[in-house]
Amino acid sequence: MKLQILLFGITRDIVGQQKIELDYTGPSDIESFKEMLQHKYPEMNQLSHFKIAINQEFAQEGQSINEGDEIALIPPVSGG
Amino acid sequence: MKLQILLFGITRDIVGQQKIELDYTGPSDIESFKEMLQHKYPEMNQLSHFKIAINQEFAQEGQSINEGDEIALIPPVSGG
Amino acid sequence: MSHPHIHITDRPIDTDLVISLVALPSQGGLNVFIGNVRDQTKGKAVLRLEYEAYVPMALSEMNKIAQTTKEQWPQAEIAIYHRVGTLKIGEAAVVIAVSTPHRAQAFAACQFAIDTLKVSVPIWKKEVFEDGEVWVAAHP
Amino acid sequence: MSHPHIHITDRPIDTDLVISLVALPSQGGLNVFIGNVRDQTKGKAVLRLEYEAYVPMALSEMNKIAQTTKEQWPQAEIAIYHRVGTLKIGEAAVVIAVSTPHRAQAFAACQFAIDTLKVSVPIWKKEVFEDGEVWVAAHP
Repeated sequence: MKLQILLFGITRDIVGQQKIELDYTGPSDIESFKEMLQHKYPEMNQLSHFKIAINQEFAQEGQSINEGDEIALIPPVSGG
Repeated sequence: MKLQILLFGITRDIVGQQKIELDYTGPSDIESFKEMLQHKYPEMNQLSHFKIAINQEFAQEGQSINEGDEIALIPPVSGG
Repeated sequence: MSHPHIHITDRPIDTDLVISLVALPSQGGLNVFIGNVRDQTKGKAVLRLEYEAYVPMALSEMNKIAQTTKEQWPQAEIAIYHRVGTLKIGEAAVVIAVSTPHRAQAFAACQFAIDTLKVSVPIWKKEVFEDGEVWVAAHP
Repeated sequence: MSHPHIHITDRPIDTDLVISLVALPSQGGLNVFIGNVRDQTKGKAVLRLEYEAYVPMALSEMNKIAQTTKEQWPQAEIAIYHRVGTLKIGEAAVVIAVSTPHRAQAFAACQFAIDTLKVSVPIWKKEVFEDGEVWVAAHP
């Protein structure tokens, strides 16, 4: 499925773009999707952690990604 | 000894003056002094409590009053 | 020794001014407590409050609070302003601002300061109702 | 449902305005947390900070904080303003104001709000030093 992924903070620096388009062919669960990203962008492994947001909500364990979802990478937050 | 006593809040209302002069002839410890006031102004007994300040400090148990001290009655505080 | 940021005033308190006194570039966390005059007590409408202080002793006790705060939180900066006179509903009776390098200490130190002020500083308030007035906390 | 007093802005935050949003006549206690940009991190001089937000999700998470605060402290009124963009030393990145009828709840609710914001709201800051820049908390 075709996905648009929003990038923030250090993940934007790692990828070098604010937004990427991917044709994702792996399993739709969030864990597999994260592994794909870590493989494609090895620098992600050096972060304290990163989370995925689906449609502006933190993804839950095992949650599926569907075409058309708003996907965002959420590196460790540091607001305040 | 001659004492000037400052009155605040409800103790001023009870006594009806901001400041009184007394010729105090009882024992100089703070407890005896307080008893004299409670006897002279029985409405003081209806307060939650009241304290005595000597020279702008809360009097300690057993502390003595001396002529020339700045004495003040401190009814329950309610600042803030 | 008298603390520079401790005041008793009969004018409205300028919250921004109190905050600015402790807003230093080294201090990342700043906590402010504002005690406002409420419109009712136990369901009874309050018209206004009248505050009075035994000023020199109140300043001395407020100074002790600042000193103790500094002993417990050595990096804390504190400012305490207390109003006296007649206050309308919604006006601030007290403003305490505390800054620290990190936030948890600012909360703890500010709460310590107001909790201590409430029990140790010789200031009294009288609530004025439609049908009478009451010195707060005077009677059991 | 969107909370009326939650904002992300690229302009300096007006602390008095944020306070005024929760200063109601029924609320006697008002607690404010201000998070200011510090001049150094671990002894290294910071020149400025750059904040960015995933705005719609950040607003959604800030709304959840307001809702949870309201569930835990039903009488609390809360306002949360967060700044984004380039901030100078000493400028406020976040201002949270909480009012409650009595003061202890205002402290607890305000502390809950900032503690939760720090872990759940997708906002990031980059510290800019003389010799480089670092996304705060990104790396272990």
